[in-house]
Amino acid sequence: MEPELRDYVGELLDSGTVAGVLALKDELGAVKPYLFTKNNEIGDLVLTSKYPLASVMSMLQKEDPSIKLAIVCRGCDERALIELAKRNQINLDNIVFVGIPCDEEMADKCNCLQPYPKEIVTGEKLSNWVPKNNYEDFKNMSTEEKLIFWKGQLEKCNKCYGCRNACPLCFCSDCELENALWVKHGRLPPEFPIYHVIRAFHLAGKCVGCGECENACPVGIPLMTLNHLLREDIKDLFGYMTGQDIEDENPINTKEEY
Amino acid sequence: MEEKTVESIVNEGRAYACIQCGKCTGSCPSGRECGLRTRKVIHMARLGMDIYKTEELWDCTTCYTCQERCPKDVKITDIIIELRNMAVKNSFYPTMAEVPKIIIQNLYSTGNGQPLSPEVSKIRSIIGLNKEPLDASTNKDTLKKFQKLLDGLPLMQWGETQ
Amino acid sequence: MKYAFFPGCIAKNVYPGIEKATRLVSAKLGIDLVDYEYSCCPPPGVIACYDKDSWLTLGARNLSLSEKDNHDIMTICAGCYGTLHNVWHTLKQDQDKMEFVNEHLSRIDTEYKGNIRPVHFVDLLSKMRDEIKQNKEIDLDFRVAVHYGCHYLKPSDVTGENSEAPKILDEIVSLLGCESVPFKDRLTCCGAGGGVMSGEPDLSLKIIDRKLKNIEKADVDCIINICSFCHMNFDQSQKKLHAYDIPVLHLNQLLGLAFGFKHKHLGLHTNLVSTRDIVKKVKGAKRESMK
Amino acid sequence: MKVGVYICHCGVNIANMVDIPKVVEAISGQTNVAVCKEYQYMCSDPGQNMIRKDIEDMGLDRVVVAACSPRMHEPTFRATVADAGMNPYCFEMANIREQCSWVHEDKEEATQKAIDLVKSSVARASLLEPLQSTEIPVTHSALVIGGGIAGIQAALDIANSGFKTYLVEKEPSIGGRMAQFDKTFPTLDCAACILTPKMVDVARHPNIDLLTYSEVEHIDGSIGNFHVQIKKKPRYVDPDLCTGCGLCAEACRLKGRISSEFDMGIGKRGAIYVPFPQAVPLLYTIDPENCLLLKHGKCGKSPKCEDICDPGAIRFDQEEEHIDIDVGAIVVATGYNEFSPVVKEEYGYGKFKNVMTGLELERIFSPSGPTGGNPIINGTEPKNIVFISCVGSRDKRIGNPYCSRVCCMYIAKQAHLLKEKIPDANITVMYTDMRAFGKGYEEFYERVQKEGIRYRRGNAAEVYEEDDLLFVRAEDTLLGEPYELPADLVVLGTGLVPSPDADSIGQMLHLSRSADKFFLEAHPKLRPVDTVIDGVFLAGAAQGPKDIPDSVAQASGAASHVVNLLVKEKIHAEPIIAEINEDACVGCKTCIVLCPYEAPLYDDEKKVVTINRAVCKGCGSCAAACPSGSIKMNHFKNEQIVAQILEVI
Amino acid sequence: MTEEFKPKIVGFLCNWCCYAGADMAGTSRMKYPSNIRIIRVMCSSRINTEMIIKAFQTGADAVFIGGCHFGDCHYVDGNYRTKKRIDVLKRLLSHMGIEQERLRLEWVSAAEGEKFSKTMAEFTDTITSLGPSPLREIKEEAI
Repeated sequence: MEPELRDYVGELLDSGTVAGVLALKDELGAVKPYLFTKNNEIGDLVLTSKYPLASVMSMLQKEDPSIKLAIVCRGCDERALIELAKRNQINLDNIVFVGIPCDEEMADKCNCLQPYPKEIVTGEKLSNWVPKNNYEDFKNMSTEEKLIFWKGQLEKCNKCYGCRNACPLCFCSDCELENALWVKHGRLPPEFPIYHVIRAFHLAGKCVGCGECENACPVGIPLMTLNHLLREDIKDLFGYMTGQDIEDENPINTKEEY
Repeated sequence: MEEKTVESIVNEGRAYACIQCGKCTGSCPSGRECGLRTRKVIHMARLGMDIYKTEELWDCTTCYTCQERCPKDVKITDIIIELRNMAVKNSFYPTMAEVPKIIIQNLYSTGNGQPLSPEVSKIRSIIGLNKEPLDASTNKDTLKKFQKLLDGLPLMQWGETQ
Repeated sequence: MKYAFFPGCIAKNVYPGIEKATRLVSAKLGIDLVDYEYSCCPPPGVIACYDKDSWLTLGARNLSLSEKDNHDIMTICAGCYGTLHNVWHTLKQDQDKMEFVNEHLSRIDTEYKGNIRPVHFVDLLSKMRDEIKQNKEIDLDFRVAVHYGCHYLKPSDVTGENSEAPKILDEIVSLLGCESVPFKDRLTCCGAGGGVMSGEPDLSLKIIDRKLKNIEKADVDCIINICSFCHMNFDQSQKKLHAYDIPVLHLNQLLGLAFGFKHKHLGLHTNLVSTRDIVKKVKGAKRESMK
Repeated sequence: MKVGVYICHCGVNIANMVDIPKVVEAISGQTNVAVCKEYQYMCSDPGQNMIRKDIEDMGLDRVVVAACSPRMHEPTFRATVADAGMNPYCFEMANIREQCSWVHEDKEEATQKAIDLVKSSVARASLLEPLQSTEIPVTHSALVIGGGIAGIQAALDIANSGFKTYLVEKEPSIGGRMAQFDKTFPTLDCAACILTPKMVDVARHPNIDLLTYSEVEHIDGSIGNFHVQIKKKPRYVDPDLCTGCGLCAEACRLKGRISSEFDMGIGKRGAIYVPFPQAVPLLYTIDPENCLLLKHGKCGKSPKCEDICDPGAIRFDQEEEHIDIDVGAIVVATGYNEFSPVVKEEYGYGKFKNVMTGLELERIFSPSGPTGGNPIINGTEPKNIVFISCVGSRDKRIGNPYCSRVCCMYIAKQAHLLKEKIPDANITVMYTDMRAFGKGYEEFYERVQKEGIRYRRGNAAEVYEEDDLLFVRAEDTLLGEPYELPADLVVLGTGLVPSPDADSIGQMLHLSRSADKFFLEAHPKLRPVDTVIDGVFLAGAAQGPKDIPDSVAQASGAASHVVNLLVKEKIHAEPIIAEINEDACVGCKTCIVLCPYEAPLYDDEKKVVTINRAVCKGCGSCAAACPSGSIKMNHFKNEQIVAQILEVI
Repeated sequence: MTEEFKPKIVGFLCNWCCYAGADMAGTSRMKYPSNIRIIRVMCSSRINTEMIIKAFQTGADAVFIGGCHFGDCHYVDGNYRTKKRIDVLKRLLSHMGIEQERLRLEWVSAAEGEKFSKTMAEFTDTITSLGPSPLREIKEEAI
C-alpha cells in the first residue's frame, strides 16, 4: 500500500495540484504528522499508525486559507473534515482527499462503524464490515448498574482535558468545560457526572467515532461507550449519521419535525 | 393484530375527512345501475352505523375510481373491502356473498378459484400447451401443503361457519 | 431476461389461448419464462373481501416461490397484478401484516422476504418498443377499443400509473399498426370485479352492457385488453346478453397476430364471440405486407 | 449591592396561604438584602411609593417584588423603579400568588415554596445587569412588491401619509388580477371602473415611484434600513417618447399571432403590445421572446414598429437597468395565480375545448376581452352551462387542501352574468358546500337562485364528450342520485395558488410559508399583516386566498403598520436580546441555522458571527446551542438562571 | 429513611405558553402539589443541557420543561429544537444511569391550566414513586 501511495502523493506534488500533503512521517521510528512539500521527502511517508489529522489540517488552513493541500485520510479523518466543514472550520474546496482504508486490526481497535473513506486511493476496503463490539454488555445493564458503572469509571477522571484536546471536533477557543458555572474549578474528580455529560452532549450529532478521546484518556475511561450509544440514538431518532454529506445539517439544530 | 371496528376502519381509511361531496358516487360505474351510494356508505360508517349489514356493500366492483378521485384522499375502496371483511366476520352473508364460497372450495381442492375443466384441458393440448398447466395442483405434495396453509387461515374458518 | 410467469386461473383454465400467446410472444421478444407451482393469485375482489389477511398470505406464498430464485414475477392479468402488486406493497409497508403472513407461511416451511417485484407484462413491453417493431411481421390495420383493467391502474398511489389518462396500451397497439379509437367511458370498470360477476350477475351484465354499447358505437374491429378476467367478462357477457358481436383479444394475442403466428395457435377460435372477421383482416393485411 | 424585597399580601389572596412574616424573616438575612417589607397591596399607589421612597432613601440598586405573576405587573413595577431612577431591568418579580398561594393547600408547604421563590428572585436580581435599549434610525420610504389591487392600495395609503413609496410590478402594467375581471361580486361593480382610477392615482402620485416591468433582485438589511436592488427589464420603448398611440402594435408583423397573457391565452396580441387598453403606464412594450428582430435579428427589411413611430420611441438597444433603493419597510403583495386544472384530468381541461376556467370566462365577459364581452365560446353561444366548484381547492390529492374562499361567489357572479347575457340558458352549479360568508354574499346567492340558476349539491365526478357535446356526471347528494347533464360549456371554478414569484421574494426576505404555501403571518389571529421579519408586511392574496374587500382591507392594514414605523425617527430595539462575545466566537454558524429571524450574521472579514440587534427577538435559542458559550442572552444569562436553580433546590 | 420523600422538581417554563398556563391554573384555583419551583424563561429553547444537568447535580429529583405546542411557539419554531434537545438528553441521562422519567417535556398552552395542574400532580407522583435522584444521594454521600 505504501509504495503505491507514495507514487500517488508524489504525483500530486509534482503536478502542482497541491502545495503540500498532510500525512504521517516516520522520523527515526517516531511517527508524527508532517506536511510533505517535496517529492524527495516522500520516502518517509508511513501509514503504520493513526493520528487525528483533521485538526492539523484545520490549523494549517487557518494559517493560510488559500493554500491547497492534500491529506492522507482514513474514514474517520474524512468524516471529521466533513463535520468541520459543516461548522465553517475548514474549507473542503482547498483539500484533496487521499483516502486510505483501515485494516481489520485498526478497525477493531476503534470498533469503527465505517473504517474507510468514500473514495479509496490505495488498499482494499473491508467489505461487509460489522464492528465486533456493539456494547451489548453495557446495554444489558439496569439503570442502577449503569450508574454504578459510570460512578466507578468517572471517579478516575483527573480532568486532564485529554479527551477534549484529542477530539477533532472540539474547535472552540472557549470551552464550556472550563466554565466554573458548570464544572467547579479545583475539584477532583469533577462532580459526577456533569463534565462528561456536557462533553457527550456537545458531541451529539458531531462525533465521528474516531476513538481519539478514549485513546487519549490516561486513566482508561471507556468514553467511546457513551459516544457510540449517542451516535446510535441520533441515528435512531433522526436517521442521521455524521460525516456523510456536507449538506446534512446536525438535526438537533434544525427545525424539522421527526 | 387488533380486532377492527367500524371506528378503526374509518380512522385507518381517513374517512373522518370526508366532506360528502359525492364525487365518489358520481364516479361509480356500479351505482349507475343499482342502489350503491358510495358517499352514503362512508357517511354511515362515520356515524358508526352497522354499515356492514347493508347489501349495497356487495355491489362494489372494487374498481377504485372513487378512491382515486376523492379530493380528501379517503381510502374509500379499501374501506369497503374492510367493511366486507367485517360483515363476513360477523357472519353477515348477503346472497351475493354466498358465491365466493364456491370459489373458496375450488381454491381448496385445486389451488385455483377457476378450476380446469376437461373441455379446456382438451383445448390446451390442441393449441399446443400441456394438457394440465403446472400449478399448485400439479404435485400432490404441493397441494397438500397448500391445503395445510389454507386450513390454518381465517378464510377457511369463515367458509366453514356457513 | 428471465421472469417467473404467473399465468393466472383464467389464462390457464378458461382461455388457454392467452397463455399460449404469451409464451409465443415472450419467446420472440427474448423473455425467458419460468414456471412455478402457483395457486390462484387469489382474486382481489373476492378473497380480499372475505378475509384480507388470508388473501395477503396466499398472495405472499405465490411471491415466495420465485423469490428463492430471485426472479421477478410477471402477470398478464390486471386482477392477478392487482393482488400480487398490492400484497407486495402492503407487506413492504406493514410489519405487523408481514409477521402474520410469515407466521402462517412457516407452517409449510416457507418464508416471504419481499425481495422480488411483481410486474405486468405490459410494463415489460413498454421498455421493448424496438423489439416489438423488429418482430412485427404484419401491420395490423385494426380499429381497436382498448381496455386497461382497473387493478392495473388503480389505486394509483400504489401502482404509480396515471389512472385518468393512461397511454401505454394505446401506444403499444399503435406500434402494431392499430388505431386506438376513443369511446365514451373508456376507463370504467367492466363490471366483473369485486365478486360482482359471480355474486350479482345481473348487475355485472348491466355494467358491461353499457360499456359494450359505447364500444359498439365507436365501431371497432375488436376489444383489446390486458386482463384475462375482463377478457372473460367481455367475451362471455356478449353471449349472455344475446347482443353485440365484438371480438375480444388479449393484447398478447394481438401481438401474436402481428408477429405472424397463426390464429389457431393463439387460441382465437376458442373465444365465444367469433374472431372470424379479425382473422380475415389479418390474412388481408398479410397479403398486403407480402407485396 | 442593595436589594429591596417587598412581599405583597394581595389582600388575603397570598396572606391566607403563605405565612408572610415567616417569609420576611427568612429573606431578611439573605445576602445582599438591604430591606424586606410586607404590604397589603404592593401594586397600589402607597405600595409603589414605598418602593420609590426606599430606592431614593436607601440607594437600592435592585428591587424584588413577591406578588402576582410578572405577566400581570412586571411592567407596572418596572415603571415604578424607573421613576425612582433605577434601571428597569434591575427589577425582578417572584410569583407567589398564581403559582403558589392559589394552587397549594398546605400552608407550611406554600410558605416554604414562597421562601424558595423569593430567595431565587433575590439571587437572580443580584446578578441582573442594567440594560439600555438601542436606537436605530429609520429610512423614511417604503417598498411595495406587486401592483395588484392590494399593492396599489398599500402604496397609495403609504404615499398619502407623506412617505416615498416604490411600487414594483413585474408586468408591463399595474392592475393585477382585478384588472382582468369584468364585474365584482356581489355588487356587480365594473372592476375596471373602480380599479382604473386608483391605477391612475398611483401613476400621478408625487410620492410614488412606479417601477413596472421590473423585478426585485436582491434585498438585505433589516427593519428601518432595507437595501433593495431592482431590475428594470428593457421595454425597448423610450418611456419619455412613447405616447401610447398604438400605431406600432397595429403595424407589428406578428399582430394577432401571440397569445395574450392578460386574456388567458384566448385573445391574441402582437410582439409590441400593451396588455390592455387602460394599462398604467400606457406604454408599449416589446416582447423579446417573440419579437422577430430581437429573437432572429431580422424583421423584414426594417421593423415596422420603428418605421411607423413618429416620435422615434422604439429603442432596440435598450438594456436592463439595475436600481438600488433604501427603504424602511416592505409590503409583500405578490398575489395569486389561478390553479391550473390540467392535472384534474377527469374534467378534461385542455382536452375538450369547451371546458374552461373561471378566469378565462372572466375575459370572455370583459368588454375589452377577446369577444368584446359577447358570450361566444368557440364560435357559439352556449345554452347548457355547468359550473363545477372546488377545482383545485379542498383537494388533498393535488396538495391544495384549503378552501380558496372566492370560488363559490365568483361562480355565482358568473352564473348571473351568463344568465343576463343568455336569458334562455340552462345553468347548473355543482357545488361541494356553499360558502357565502361575506357582506351581501348570502343575499346574492339567493338572488342568483331566484334568477333560475340551479344549484345541485354534489361535486362533479367527471366530464366526458360524446358527439361534440359535453356531459357532466355527478351525484346530487341531496337526492342521493347519480345523474348526468349535457353541456356545451363547462366552467371550472378553479381555486387560488400562490404566485410563483412568491418563491424568490420569500427567499430574499426569509419569509416563512404556511402549509398551503402562502406567506405565513406572524400570528394567525392577532398579527395577520405582520411577518416574523420585522418591517416586512403582507397584503392581499400573497398571505392566503382573499376577495377584493379583504385584500384592500389587509393592504390598508399593512400600510398603516408601515406608516407607524416610518413616522418614527428612530426605533428602539428591545435590550433583552442575545449578545455575542466576538473574541470567543469560532464562527461555526450553529446559531445561524437556529435563528428564525436571521439575527446572527456571519462576518466574512472577522470570521465571526455578529448579532443584528434590530431583529433579535430574545428567545435565547442560540445562547443555548452555542458550543463555546460565546452567546449571552441578556437578562437570561446562564449565571442568572443558575443562581435561581441553586436557590430553589 | 423514615422521613417522607418529597421530590424537588425544578421547572423551566416558557413565558408565552406554559408559564401562562401555570398562571391560568392559578387564576382558576386548580390545586396541585407544591413540589415544583418554577423558573421563567422566554422560550423553552433557551434551556441548555448544562442547566438541566446542573439542576440534577445540585440535588433536583426531577426537571420539568414546559413550552408551547408545535405551531404556537412565540419564536416560530424554538420548541422544535427544545424537543430534539430533550429527547437526546433523555437518552444520554439513561445511559448514565439516571432514569429518563426524571426529565419531562410538555407542551402547555396559555389556556391549559387544567393540563398544567394535572401534569404537575402526575409528575410528582411519578417522581415520588421513583424515589430520590441517585445524583442527590451521591452528593449527600460526598458531603
